[in-house]
Amino acid sequence: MNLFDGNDWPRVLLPLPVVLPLFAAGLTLALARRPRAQRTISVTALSIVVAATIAMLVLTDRGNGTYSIAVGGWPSRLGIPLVADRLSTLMLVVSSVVTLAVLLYSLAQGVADGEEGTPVSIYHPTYLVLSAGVSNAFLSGDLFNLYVGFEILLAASYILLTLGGTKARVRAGTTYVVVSLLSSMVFLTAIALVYMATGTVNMAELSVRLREVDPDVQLVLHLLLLVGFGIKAAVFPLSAWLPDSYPTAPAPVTAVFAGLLTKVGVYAIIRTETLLFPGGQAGDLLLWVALATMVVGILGAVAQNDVKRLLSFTLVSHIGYMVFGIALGTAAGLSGAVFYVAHHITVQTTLFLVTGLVERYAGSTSLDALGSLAKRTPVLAVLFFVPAMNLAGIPPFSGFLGKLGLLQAGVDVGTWPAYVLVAGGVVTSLLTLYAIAKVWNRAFWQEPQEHTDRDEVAGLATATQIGVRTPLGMLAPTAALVVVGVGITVIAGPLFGISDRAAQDLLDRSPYVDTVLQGGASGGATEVPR
Amino acid sequence: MNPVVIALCLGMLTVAALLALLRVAKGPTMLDRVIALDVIVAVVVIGLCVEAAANRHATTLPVIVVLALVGFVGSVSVARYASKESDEERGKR
Amino acid sequence: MLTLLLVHAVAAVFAVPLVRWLDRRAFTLLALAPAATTVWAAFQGPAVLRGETPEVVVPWVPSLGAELAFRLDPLSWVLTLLVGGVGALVLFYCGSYFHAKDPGSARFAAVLTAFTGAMTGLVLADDLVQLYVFWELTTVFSYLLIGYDAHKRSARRAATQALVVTTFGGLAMLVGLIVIGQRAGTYRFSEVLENFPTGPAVTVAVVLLLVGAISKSALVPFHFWLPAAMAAPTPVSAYLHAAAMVKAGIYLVARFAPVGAQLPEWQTTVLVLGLTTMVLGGYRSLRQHDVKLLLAFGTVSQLGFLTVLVGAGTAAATTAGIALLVAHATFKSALFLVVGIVDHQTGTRDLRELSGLGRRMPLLAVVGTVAAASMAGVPVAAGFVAKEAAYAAFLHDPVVLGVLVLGSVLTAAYSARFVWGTFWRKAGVPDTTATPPSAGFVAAPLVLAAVTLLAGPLAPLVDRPAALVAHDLPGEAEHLALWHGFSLPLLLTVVTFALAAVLVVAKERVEGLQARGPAVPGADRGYRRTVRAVDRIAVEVTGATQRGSLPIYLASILLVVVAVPGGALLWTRPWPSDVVLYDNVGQVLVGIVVVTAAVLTVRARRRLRAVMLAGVTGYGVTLLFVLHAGPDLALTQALAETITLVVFVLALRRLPPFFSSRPLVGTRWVRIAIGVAVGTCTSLFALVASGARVAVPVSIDLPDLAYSFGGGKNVVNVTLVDARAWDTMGEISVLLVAATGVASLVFRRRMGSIDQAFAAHTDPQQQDAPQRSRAQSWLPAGSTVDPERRSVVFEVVTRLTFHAILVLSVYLVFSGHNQPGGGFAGGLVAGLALVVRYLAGGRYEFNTAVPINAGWLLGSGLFLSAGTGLVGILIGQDVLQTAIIQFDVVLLGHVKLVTSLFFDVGVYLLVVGLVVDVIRSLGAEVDRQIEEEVSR
Amino acid sequence: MNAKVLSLRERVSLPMLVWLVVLWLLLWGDLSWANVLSGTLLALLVTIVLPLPTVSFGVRIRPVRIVLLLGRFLVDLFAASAQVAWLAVRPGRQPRNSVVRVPLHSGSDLFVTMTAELVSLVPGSVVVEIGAPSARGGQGSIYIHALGVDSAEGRERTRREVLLTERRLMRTFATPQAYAEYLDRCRADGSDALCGGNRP
Amino acid sequence: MDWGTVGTVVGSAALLLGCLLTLVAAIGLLRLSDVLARMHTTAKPQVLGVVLSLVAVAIALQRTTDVATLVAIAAFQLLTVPVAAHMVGRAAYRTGQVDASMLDHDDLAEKLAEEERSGG
Amino acid sequence: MSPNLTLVVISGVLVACGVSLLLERTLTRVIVGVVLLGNGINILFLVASGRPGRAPILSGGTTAETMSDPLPQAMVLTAIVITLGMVAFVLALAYRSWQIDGHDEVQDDVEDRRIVRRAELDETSASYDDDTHETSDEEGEGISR
Ligand code: NA
Ligand code: NA
Repeated sequence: MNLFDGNDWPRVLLPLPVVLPLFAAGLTLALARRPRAQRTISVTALSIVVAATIAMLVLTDRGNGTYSIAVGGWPSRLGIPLVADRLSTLMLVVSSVVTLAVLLYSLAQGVADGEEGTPVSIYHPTYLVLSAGVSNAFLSGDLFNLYVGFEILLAASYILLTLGGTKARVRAGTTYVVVSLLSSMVFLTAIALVYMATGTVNMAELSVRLREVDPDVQLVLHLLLLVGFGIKAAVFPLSAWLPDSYPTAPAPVTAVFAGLLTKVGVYAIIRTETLLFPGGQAGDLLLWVALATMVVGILGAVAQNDVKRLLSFTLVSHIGYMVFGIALGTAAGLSGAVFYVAHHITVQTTLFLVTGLVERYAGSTSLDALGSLAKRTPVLAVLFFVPAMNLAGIPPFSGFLGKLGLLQAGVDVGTWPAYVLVAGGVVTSLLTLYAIAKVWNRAFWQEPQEHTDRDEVAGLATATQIGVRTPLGMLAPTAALVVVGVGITVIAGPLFGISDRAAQDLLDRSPYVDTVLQGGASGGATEVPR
Repeated sequence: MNPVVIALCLGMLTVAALLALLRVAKGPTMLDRVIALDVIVAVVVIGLCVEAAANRHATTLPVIVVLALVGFVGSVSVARYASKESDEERGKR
Repeated sequence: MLTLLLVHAVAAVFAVPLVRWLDRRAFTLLALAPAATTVWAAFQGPAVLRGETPEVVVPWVPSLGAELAFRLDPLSWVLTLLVGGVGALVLFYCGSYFHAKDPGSARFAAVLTAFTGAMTGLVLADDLVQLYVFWELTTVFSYLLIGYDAHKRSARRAATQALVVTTFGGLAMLVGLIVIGQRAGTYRFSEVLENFPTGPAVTVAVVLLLVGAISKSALVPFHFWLPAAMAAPTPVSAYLHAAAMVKAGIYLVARFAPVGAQLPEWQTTVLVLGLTTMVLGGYRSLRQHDVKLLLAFGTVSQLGFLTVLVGAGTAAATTAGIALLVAHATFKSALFLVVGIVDHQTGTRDLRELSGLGRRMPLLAVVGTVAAASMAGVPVAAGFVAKEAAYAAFLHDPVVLGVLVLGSVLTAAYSARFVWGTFWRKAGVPDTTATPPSAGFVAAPLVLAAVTLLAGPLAPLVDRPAALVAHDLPGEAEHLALWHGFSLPLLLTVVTFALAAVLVVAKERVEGLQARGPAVPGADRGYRRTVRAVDRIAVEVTGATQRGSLPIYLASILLVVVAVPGGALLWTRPWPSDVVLYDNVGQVLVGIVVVTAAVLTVRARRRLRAVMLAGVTGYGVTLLFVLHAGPDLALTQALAETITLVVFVLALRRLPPFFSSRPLVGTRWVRIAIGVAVGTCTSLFALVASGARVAVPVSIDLPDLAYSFGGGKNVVNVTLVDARAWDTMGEISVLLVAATGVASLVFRRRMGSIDQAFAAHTDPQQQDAPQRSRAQSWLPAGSTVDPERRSVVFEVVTRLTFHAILVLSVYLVFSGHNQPGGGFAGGLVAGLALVVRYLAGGRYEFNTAVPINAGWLLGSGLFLSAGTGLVGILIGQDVLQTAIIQFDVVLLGHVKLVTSLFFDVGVYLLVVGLVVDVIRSLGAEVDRQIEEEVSR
Repeated sequence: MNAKVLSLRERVSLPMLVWLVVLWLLLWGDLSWANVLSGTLLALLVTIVLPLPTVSFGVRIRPVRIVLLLGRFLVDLFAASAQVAWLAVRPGRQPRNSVVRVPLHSGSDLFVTMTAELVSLVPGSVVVEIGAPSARGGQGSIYIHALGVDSAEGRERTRREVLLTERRLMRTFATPQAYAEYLDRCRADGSDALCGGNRP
Repeated sequence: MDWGTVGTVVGSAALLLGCLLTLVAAIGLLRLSDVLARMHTTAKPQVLGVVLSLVAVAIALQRTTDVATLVAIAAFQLLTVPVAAHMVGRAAYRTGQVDASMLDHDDLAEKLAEEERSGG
Repeated sequence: MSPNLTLVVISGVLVACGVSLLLERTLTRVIVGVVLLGNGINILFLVASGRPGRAPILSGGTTAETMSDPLPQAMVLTAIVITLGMVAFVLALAYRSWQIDGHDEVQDDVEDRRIVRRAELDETSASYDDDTHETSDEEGEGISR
């Protein structure tokens, strides 16, 4: 039968990004002893997912912008609706592409380093489950199922973070796991409270019912949800866990975490602010949170002496940009935020992958141990410089465009807090450049110097042989991601078009609500004339 | 069933549970605790019986079945790994 | 015009291979790119001079107003010529400047070419965003160019300094541009300028633009980066720091002058900073010994001069500005190139060491002198014409005029100092030995010198575009020409030279004076202080916020919970109208026990004690579930609680029985305080939330559909395996992952062994397991347990109950759809059966009991559950849609099969897999590790 | 050991199958062909997939005696419960106890187990150790912790009761020749006064 | 009085007795001196107490289905409780957690001592 | 819907106790804390499901109106199972960290402590190359090609 006749495609495509990876995960685990089979299965599965998500994005954007199905053909208010709108599909595309690239990278690394620290038979299923969890979070139209989605990706991330069970990873893993457990608890509490007040966890239904709830109670629920998501998105003061957790993991793991996981939190915040609690009661609060996140984060980066950690701090800092856009609450702001998310996922992942290559090459990521890489390995130098400048918001890269959009939105709003945020954003951008330049100076230009006080650096340096050739299998996906990052600049026009339309849909919630509430009962998707 | 009877039963069970709980807390040895835990499980089972008898429904029978199994496994697993404990260890809370 | 940029881009990309291939000769080839620009501009000349403005617009990001819009108006035309021409010459010059096989030269060539491209784009930009794009690009490229000698600390630092300072200005400018763009409703340069918005915001924006301009053009107080940037190779200085990049600021000022000059803020900023810079630069320049630095400070001075001229916003001043722009670009580049040659041939730039070069390289000396003369404003050279015009433009303003004269005096003086210092023979200094440069090497400066010399007599050529630029500016500009007759400007020129002569003659005394004179406050030191301060603040803030302690992180999160939602609650106090004390007395009684147990748990100092007390709360909660009519909950809770207890016992058996004693009792009270606060908040939240219930729960429609659509009587179970099967699928994948995680942590050897965790029944030691034989074995491997732990009673009972428990577990799965039970409960019960086997017979017994691979169980479980979803899709149903199949069978009667059962079976398998995995890891493998350590 | 893989014949044992099917029926609570069939299939499945070594139970069922046994057991249960309850709540000094060794004569794990079970079920006595009979060929013995037994005659009484329990069990379940062997052991042990009596 | 009332009365009695036994057990658990002594008391609620309350439930429900299940539960209890008691008691003895001062006489001690001598 | 005070209080206490255990350094305590928290939150869902009715099983004339709200029950079931998995994993983590350094106390982050120390000593960051006190390039010394 034709999977794509008329509006039947959502029935097929929407579940795919979740079901297929899980299916593959089961398969790969059952085949724990056949690494090659595992490799084939997971690569195939994720490739199909990439194709599916791209198709979804195109069909959604070309079509009526929002599609929904209810799992098991139940009425969506009783069952669990999966919703594809421009926002979620865009997120899905970016995340699936990044996930695939990182998988390829990690496979190459595994091959090169003889499965160093990445036990394959665990790695594949876990990684697949992670990607399923991320997709689920983006697709779910049900608050409790969103929680489940979070749990899926978190559980997987716990395992990936502690792979190999070395001292450092167990320590970092513990911090990460416990904080995440707490955040889940907060989220779960919020869900219970929401159900108390409304008697539903269906997000579309909620956006209708919450309006009738006593505004004071609304505020409490609203803020509690924001706290829960804020931890995941790592906004100040809920962000301190992140830089302690990510850097110790294997490079590809760090990369995919840095790129994706926090963004899922940001995504949830967007939904909270637009679908569940429109009207921005928390707008001003978020503005200041955004400022604090940007500034404290980037100051943290300036103070660091290790590339991975430094990047982790820039990660936190730049979450601030997205929150800034959300907090503005205008179409322009949201659009900028959405675009920035897409940009940041790609670039942050790329940078961590490159750092992984650097670590493989030089045996360390400490600025004291690194040096004159520009001379020793020009390829890595270029691969680092481009995304680094992109991150620092140097034009014409996507980072600049995202920032431009956000600043324009801020100036449009024109209130004094907005201008303060604009200033903060500019300062952050300058300090980011400064931090990046620091890395470039010390790691790529300056000669490496002897540092006796850095014992663990020495340990690292001896861990892997220095100056090893970077296998093409790792180089290619990284380069590909660099190109994608630059490519965003080229296709920025249409991309911003999508994010603009996404922002529009988010602000007038009717497309989402109507589609979901009318959908499902018959199974399949239902058109809502716009 | 007569509410007075139910009230009496519940009262006795509660006191029993609290006393057993005290033993779980005091120990001194792991085995004392596991014994006390067994009593608590028994209290739960009997409590379920009281509830079932009072409301004349069988929905909780599976729960009772399982709990009957549970007490056994719990205490055996602790007994299996019981280790020699010095007296001053027992002293501590 | 886009093509020009593409040419540069391509050239830049291919520069590296080209240099690898042709070595230095490649530069000549690359020079063609800017040369092409020049030629193209030259051909556009007539049109432009006719007042046409060729345009090209390529859309880019419409929603940001960002597009590639190029526009060639007179100002752009002039600058394009300069940028292209000088660029071409410098690139050509590089061919001789770099030593053969210089490893860095390839990178350098690429970046320099890219830079010329960026510069061209900058001066052609007709879109504010695009302007900023190329502006920043020039910054980045200059960073790379200045840092050419990356191994030198001074080079790295200068590069960073230039980067940070100019980016700072650039970002300020960006904000300015955005404000203007948003207010004007367009980012098209020409349109913005036509109807320029007004208002305080715009005023601020204009000032921000100036910040960008002066930082880029190294005006006070940002001037310091330019001299430091002299660490760059001389061609860079000649191009970036004389002709091109530093002119970007001037260009911006010139662009906005027509609108900006209306604002007093603009006027003051431009005049004050410009004049200060002009004087300060000249003053500094006079005391330099490094001739390159002398030129650098000279440049600073001239940039100040230029700013004043193009920023004044009068026709006359602007005309003069254009003239000086051209003049300066030509003579200063020439001079830098000359210094480059000198340096290249002699190896020094210190005028105290240089002597008698004039005789050794006469051609070079001539070139240098001519260029210097133009700089000094000696008649017939371009510099002269420009200065005359400048004087003329400010006749109405004696103060400015006076300062201009002073600046020009200094200029003339350091020009002289340059010529003297570089080429003259000095008393007591031995003649510098040096080989004369090749003709090709001198060619570039020669051309530039020629241009600067001829531009004087041919001034009218420059006059036309200048006039066009100044066209609709206030005031009258007299035409640029060599000779205006005897006029005040001419007189001033004479004065200028007279004073300059004095300075030159009395140079020793002047130097002495400067040495004793007040050291001008070092803006550079200010910059460093700032950077250091930023770093310190960063350390302080990070040290304060990033404590690295998990408890602190958790505490801060919890405090946020208390402060933010809790604060909001206490602020608004939407207490519920009424509450129920309890639904039945049971809740209260159980509550007492649970609460007591919970409190005791907190006080526990023994691991297992805490665990058991927590277990008590768990069983209490089981009862609460029953009292709330949730048999499925109670069932699962009881089982989960027990499995948890077993896992605790297994995992903790090796850990010390006591928690390590607490360091601080004080922090303990803090912990408890936070706990109480959070607990209270939670309760209050619950009160207000349920008080605010607005509608009947959606689940009111669930039961009927559960039977009609889901085909089951147990609504909860139907919800789990059908209506919300999506949740369940996710949740079992969580279990799967958790199981793999446990294995990966306990089987800490390499992958192979973790596979064993899943493969496990082929335990290598299985065969050589200890044998303590008995006549009759009740359990296959019972005989492997040491008698200490062995009990025949236990074995016999296990033997009798094992299969029974399994039957029970299966029963729970199948009855689950209509009664309490289901996949989870069933799986956990089966798990308990296996636990019993393990406890009774040890790890060998367990491995014989479970000949199946845990990974296989887990995997196939998820495979089955997710598979049912996929199948659903493929056969044209909704994902995880349930079918109810009913049929009659002889003897068996009516059979009703609900397909969601398969899903539940998947769940069952997976849960069993989890238990197997846990026992195999925390049970069997840990046993093995213990035995290993004992045997060691 | 798993080294030797059990054959299908070894895996399936009739009494076990019956017991499982009965349980299955008990659980479902209605006796239908469907249940019998599914129960049998399930029983076969679990016993074949997760096998346990077959053991010769060597028992014979005597319904009447079973009833008697149960009755006797209940009486003991109530009586002992009352005793222990009194010990537990009575004011004043703590009861003193003994660990008593009782030699058994059944010569089979199953009967030892049953004895131990019955003894343990009755409050006031817990089996703390079992000298397994077939361990050293010779006859086995169980060690009982008796609550509130603080005299030689008390201990004697305990032994007596345990031996009586064993005897009742043997009478109820033992096959004739197993019973005969049992009696021989008793005589050998010289405690046939307890075990005595003629064959069932 | 009819069978229904008889049932109710018997059932109530059974329940009360079961609960009482449990209470007594808990008291003993708290009062008695050492592990084994305490264990004796706990055998009761689990056996007699539970069985009694199961009887009560059976009387209350009176459906063969449920009665069957209850019988199964009782059987399971009778089978497993002694094992648990035995395992715990034995562990208590083996790990020297028995208060020797409360032992009037100990046959097992001699056996173990002899095992020691035979170097077991 | 009027909330059940008893349940609310119970869950509050459980959360309070869970939290104060969560804030401990010993991983085992943390896990126990998580267990308590989990139980507390599950009770919140009971509160959310309103007054108890009959078991949500369509037999013996039980109807949608007379039964307890089944939806929260389903959610709690999911939550219970997820918590179970997480506890198992974190216990393995505790075991592993005991294997590594003999206890299950959560250590502080080394890099962070370094920076904290620098902050206390008022030092600059390790990656900052300090040139504030050197002779400035203003006068051009130290410039060479
Ligand atoms: Na400090
Ligand atoms: Na300080």
